[in-house]
Amino acid sequence: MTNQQIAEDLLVKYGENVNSFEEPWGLLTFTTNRQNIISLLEYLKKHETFRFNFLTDLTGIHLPDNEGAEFGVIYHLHSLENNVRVRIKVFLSQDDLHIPTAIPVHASANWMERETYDFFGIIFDSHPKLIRILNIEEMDYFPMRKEYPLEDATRQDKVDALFGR
Amino acid sequence: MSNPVKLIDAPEGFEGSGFFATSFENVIGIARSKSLWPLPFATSCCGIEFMASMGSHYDISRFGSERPSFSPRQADLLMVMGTIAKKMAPIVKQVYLQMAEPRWVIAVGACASSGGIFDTYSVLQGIDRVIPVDVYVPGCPPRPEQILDGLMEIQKLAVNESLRRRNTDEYQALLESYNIQ
Amino acid sequence: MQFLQNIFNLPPIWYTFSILSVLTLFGALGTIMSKNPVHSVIYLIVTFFSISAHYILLNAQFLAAVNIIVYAGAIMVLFLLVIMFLNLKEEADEMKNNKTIVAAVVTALLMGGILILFLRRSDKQTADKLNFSSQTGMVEVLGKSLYGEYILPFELVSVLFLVAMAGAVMLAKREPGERHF
Amino acid sequence: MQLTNRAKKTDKSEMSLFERSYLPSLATGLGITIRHFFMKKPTIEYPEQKRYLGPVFRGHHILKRDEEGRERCTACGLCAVACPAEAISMVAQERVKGEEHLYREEKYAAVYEINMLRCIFCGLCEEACPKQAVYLRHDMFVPVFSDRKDVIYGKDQLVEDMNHRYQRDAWTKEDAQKLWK
Amino acid sequence: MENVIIPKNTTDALAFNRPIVEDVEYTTLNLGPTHPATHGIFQNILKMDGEKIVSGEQTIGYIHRAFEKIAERRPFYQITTLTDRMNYCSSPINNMGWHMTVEKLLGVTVPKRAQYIRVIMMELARIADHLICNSILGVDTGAYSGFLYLFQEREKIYEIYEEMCGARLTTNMGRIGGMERDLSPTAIKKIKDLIYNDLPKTLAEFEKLFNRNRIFIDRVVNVGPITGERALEYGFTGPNLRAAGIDYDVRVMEPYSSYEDFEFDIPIGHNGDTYDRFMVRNQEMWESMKIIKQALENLPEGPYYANEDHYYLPPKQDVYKNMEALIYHFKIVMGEIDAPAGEVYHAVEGGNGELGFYLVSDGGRAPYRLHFRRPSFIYYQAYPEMCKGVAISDAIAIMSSLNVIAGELDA
Amino acid sequence: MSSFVQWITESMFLWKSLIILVLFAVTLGIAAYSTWAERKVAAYIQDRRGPNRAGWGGLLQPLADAGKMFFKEDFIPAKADKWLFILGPCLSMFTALMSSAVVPFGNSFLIDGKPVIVQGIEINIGILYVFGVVSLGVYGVMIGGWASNNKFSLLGAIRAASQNISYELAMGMSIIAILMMSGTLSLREITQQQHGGNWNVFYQPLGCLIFIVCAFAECNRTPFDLPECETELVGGYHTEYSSMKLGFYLFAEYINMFASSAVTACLFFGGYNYPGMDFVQSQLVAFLGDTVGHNVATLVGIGAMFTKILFGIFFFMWVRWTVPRFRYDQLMNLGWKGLIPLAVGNIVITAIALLSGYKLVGIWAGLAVMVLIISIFWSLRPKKKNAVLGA
Repeated sequence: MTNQQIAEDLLVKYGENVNSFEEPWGLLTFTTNRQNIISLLEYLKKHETFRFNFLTDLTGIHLPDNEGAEFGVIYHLHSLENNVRVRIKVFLSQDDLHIPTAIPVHASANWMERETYDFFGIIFDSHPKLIRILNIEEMDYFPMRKEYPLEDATRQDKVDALFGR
Repeated sequence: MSNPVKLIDAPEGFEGSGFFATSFENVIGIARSKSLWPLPFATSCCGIEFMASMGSHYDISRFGSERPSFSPRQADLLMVMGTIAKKMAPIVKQVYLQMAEPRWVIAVGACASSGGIFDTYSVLQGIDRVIPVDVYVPGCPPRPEQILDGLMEIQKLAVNESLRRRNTDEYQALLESYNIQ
Repeated sequence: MQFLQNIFNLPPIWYTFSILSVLTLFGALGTIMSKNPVHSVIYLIVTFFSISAHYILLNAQFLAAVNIIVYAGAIMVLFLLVIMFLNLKEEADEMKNNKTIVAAVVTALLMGGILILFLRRSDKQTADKLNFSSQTGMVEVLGKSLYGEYILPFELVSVLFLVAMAGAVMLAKREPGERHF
Repeated sequence: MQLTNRAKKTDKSEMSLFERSYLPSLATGLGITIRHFFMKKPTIEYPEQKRYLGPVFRGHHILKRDEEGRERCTACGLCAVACPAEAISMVAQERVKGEEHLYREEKYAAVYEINMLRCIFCGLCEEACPKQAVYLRHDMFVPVFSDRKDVIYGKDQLVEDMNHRYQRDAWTKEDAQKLWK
Repeated sequence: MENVIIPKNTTDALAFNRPIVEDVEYTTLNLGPTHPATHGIFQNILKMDGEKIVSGEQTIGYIHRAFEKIAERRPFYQITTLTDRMNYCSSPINNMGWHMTVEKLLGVTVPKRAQYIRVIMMELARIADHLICNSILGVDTGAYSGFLYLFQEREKIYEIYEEMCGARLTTNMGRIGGMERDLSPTAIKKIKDLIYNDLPKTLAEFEKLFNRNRIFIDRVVNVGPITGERALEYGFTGPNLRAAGIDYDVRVMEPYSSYEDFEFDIPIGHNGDTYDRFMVRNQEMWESMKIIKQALENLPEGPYYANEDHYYLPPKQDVYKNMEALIYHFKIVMGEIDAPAGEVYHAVEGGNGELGFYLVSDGGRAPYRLHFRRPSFIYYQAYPEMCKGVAISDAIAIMSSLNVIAGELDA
Repeated sequence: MSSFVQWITESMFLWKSLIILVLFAVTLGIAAYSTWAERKVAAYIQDRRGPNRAGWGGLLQPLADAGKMFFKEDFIPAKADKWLFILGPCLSMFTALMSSAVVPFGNSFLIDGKPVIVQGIEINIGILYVFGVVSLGVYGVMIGGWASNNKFSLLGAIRAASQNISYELAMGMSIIAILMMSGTLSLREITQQQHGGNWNVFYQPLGCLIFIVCAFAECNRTPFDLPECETELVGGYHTEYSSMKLGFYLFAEYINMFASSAVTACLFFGGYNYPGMDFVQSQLVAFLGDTVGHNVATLVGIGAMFTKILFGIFFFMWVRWTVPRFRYDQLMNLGWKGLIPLAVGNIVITAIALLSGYKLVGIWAGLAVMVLIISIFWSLRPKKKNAVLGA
């Protein structure tokens, strides 16, 4: 089973909805949209030869310069039996940060989605409990977005006037 | 015992012919210093080093501190080890409030003392922003030797402190500055 | 004055007896009057204790010990356990119910009247000091009479207990397939 | 699901009746613990005995001088950049005439401060220094602090004392490697 | 959801059309965040019926330190200080995993000797990790002595680290392109002492104390079992997945750092209960020892770092004399290495499972986005399901056998 | 003067009080140093050194702990039931101290020709007394745990109660066999019957085992330390206690250990009897005269008793630092399904052996038969192929 086969199979099944196929460092990467992501995950999981039954990772990314698709959700799938990984990306626009949840397909997506929500504010529709997971509940911004600072404003022992910063 | 072990010195007092008196406070101070039960508030890496200092090689029990009391009521010494995030800060304060006097606090490691490398939005920049700290132990994580150094520093404090530490004005002022009571 | 004199002239055992009686009554009243069920149980334990002491006064050491072991030590512990489990709330309203109070008073008066009647009619026997055996109430005598004279009722009672135990086990048994923990 | 041909099941065989009686494992356990009871203890009596921390232990910082006693640091700032905790800060100054016996390079650090509570002792500053000026001592660690004011070490605490020079087997890893042969 | 008021006990009954019989008041027990058995810091709010857990819910994030955000501001070589503090029980694995990710991005080939040294260090770290986990399971079931017996061996591993890099826990011993230092003869001697003499003895003793001890077996067998399928659903990896009977091991599936050269078995369990997790970890320590033995025996000669001027710091003497070396030195320390743009995912077998690094680089000095796939974070989700219906003692045994490391959990 | 001495020697009451006081002090002293010993034993078992900074070898450690605890802030939680919160530790301490009153620590001292027994009080239902007091011991734990108004404490209290009741039954049954053999309830008489090396443990190995197991459970020691197990319930019933009230709880545990070691020694290990005691006594009498010789022999006996007690305490600690602890339901299973049937079996075997007239041989043969029967039943159970643990 090669990346080529997977890509061809997906193109037959999903056509235009999967695009931008790449192979950085041998890892098949492609983009889809949020209407198809859940059925795609399910298809890959149930497929009798591919069997991408393991959701390795789910995370977000913020690309502020990428007009109309500022946010990305990135899924890493692993087919344990064939030992092949794929990476699926879904890009979302800043104004409409909604994407369906992947919990029905992979239970492990639960916390990873909550983490992504916590960091980027991406809303996973029909997630059973989409609240902040790592940060305090009272937080009013999404810290991993590029516009927010890293530092704690309360640090006192740092003197920026001195050389080296 | 082959190793040279320093015994506690007799407390300073008035020595005369057949007459030895010492202030009661000193005796209690020494007793306290030899029986500091820690509450290991271990959150991360430094907690593992605390385990090492409980282990056979460093053996914190030599100082009479091997009984970790996880109930704050029974502990004398709050050892905050590891990063304290802002989410955790109220809990640290609550644990401190639940402790019975006399109580001491060690901030073990860079994170607890000052935030360390985690100068971030989520990490408290040193626990002395929420509770008064008596001893800071540098290192990330500190070696068990350094943790023991910190403990010995607390022992020194305990010996020299007045019996009713709570009632002194400075201590009250200190607590007030942290909005305790 | 004569009355007081009489009191002072009483043998010491009377003092013990009176103190114990007061304690017994105090415990009994506390049991029914305290609002907190846990307090009630503790008063009841006090009552059992003083009753055991009465047994000792009556030279029934075995009975006293068994009373403490079985009633105070086991049954009341179970009581307390159940109360702790159920975590009963203090229900003060029920106490104020008029009907309950009236019923209680009537019952108490009736019981008291019956008791007094019985006491007045019974023959007052004093201890026969000459034929008194100090072994009465001791284990051996008790054992001999239990396993000799009263063997049948004794065994019947044991069967009764066995049935009760089996019944309790049957009632408490969980549905098949359910894990105990 | 069989993914590889290297899988090996762990032992989970059933207990024999003897093992089920608790006794064999209790006996072996007691045997093991009593053997440890009489074993030699690896404990280090810390404040009296100190352990060799290894040839490259990363402890207290030191600003080296060269053989003639001149400071090696040229205030290039690489250490501050390399510091993940941003604990190092410095102010550079041009060397003026007459200071050649003090500073080796044309530029030197007028202020060189390390926040010891921020520092995580990762050794990146030592590695980043192109002049071999800053080192982490292998024989000494930073003492504990009882006051927040003492934690920033200036040049007075960091620069090497010519009377007690810091010695070490090898100043770079390449030298150390030569020593092994 | 909060503003929708659902009357108590009605929805359920209406849905299944049966009368409401259940009116049990459950007690809520707050396990953590400072409970002695939570080791690191997380909170479990348990609904209890007597001693039995009806349901549980976790709150985490009590030591959230924003690793991913920091990583976006730090040059590649400084990120080791973060990874070291992630799973602090086995920091060299994280450390090496991160370096391998960067090397993959930069296209650096690491010499064989460095790869072998890395393997040795990683396996030592795995042993250290499993030592902690298994001995803590002993502590949580009430036997404290085994913990201290094993901790002495851990202390010896620390000594080896110290010999290698000068620190005990947060080692920071790898570099992009190799190792910071070579294995010194003392270090080799210490490793040999540990692997051939001390550790096997202590471990065998520990196994004697626990493996067939009925009290221990009763405490852990059939406690918190999880099937292989369910474990995969929940994203289990590492020893916890292997205990459920699935022999997934990154070292074998996608060998990195010359793992393909070594001969070792993958211990797997039977039904994924606490005993299986314990036994799998125990067995893995023996396998790790086997790997270290092989690596030591076949340790190739040669350099311990790649000959890459752009990424690996030049020797100090050269910096002093050689202009080119000085420039490289400055460039590397300032973090101005020429990284290609692209995205890399690299996984290593961490102490707790597949530890993944998803690195997006835009060619700048720091990662554009760095995401850690932290095994503890992912599998800790399954905890409420695993502890449903068990006693509180079991819940604690399950928790410690899962080996949730707070630093890794909360990032 | 002589009349005063005469008065003292004649008034047994004074001597009795003296002995009670000494026993009391010894109990407290041993309990205090048990805390030190516990820490040292734990340390040595775990390859550590243990407290050694407070005085030589840490010998002042108990004093330091006590000094600290006395002057620690006394804390009554706001929601706690104040009186019961105080009553809990008091009851624990009280019952713990009461239990060793009937234990014979030695034979008797001859004072002016009259024997004064080395025992608090001699009552003919000594064992029942011990049982009564021990069964009350759980109240301290229960009341304290309940009054704290803390869920961990409550769980600890509930565990303590059910555990103590369950194991008391097995304990009582294990003793019945002894009582059948000795025919008395008095601890002194039971001890005297084990003259020399004729210890009950040789006749009652199973009973002894059950009794020791139950003693562990009654003292809440590992592997039965569920009421206070640290990793599950933080501190169990004493989670909310600070200062000396906590001290009382911890202290009571050590006194209980002392008392149960003493009772075990009396019941099964001959108390103050030791092999060759007659020879020693006769030699001492021959050398030192009747009175002094007898008294010195008694002292030696007391020494033997305390050796046994101290070993018992050491055994408690040794086991604690070796084994893991049970789970609540397993503990109950062991008590109700394991120990009680075994104890009943032991009673039956003992009865048969006593009736047959061959005491020693009969009991051992009976035990062998019991083991055989159990093994046969075990081997006849339905077997699965490739069975694994717990499947």
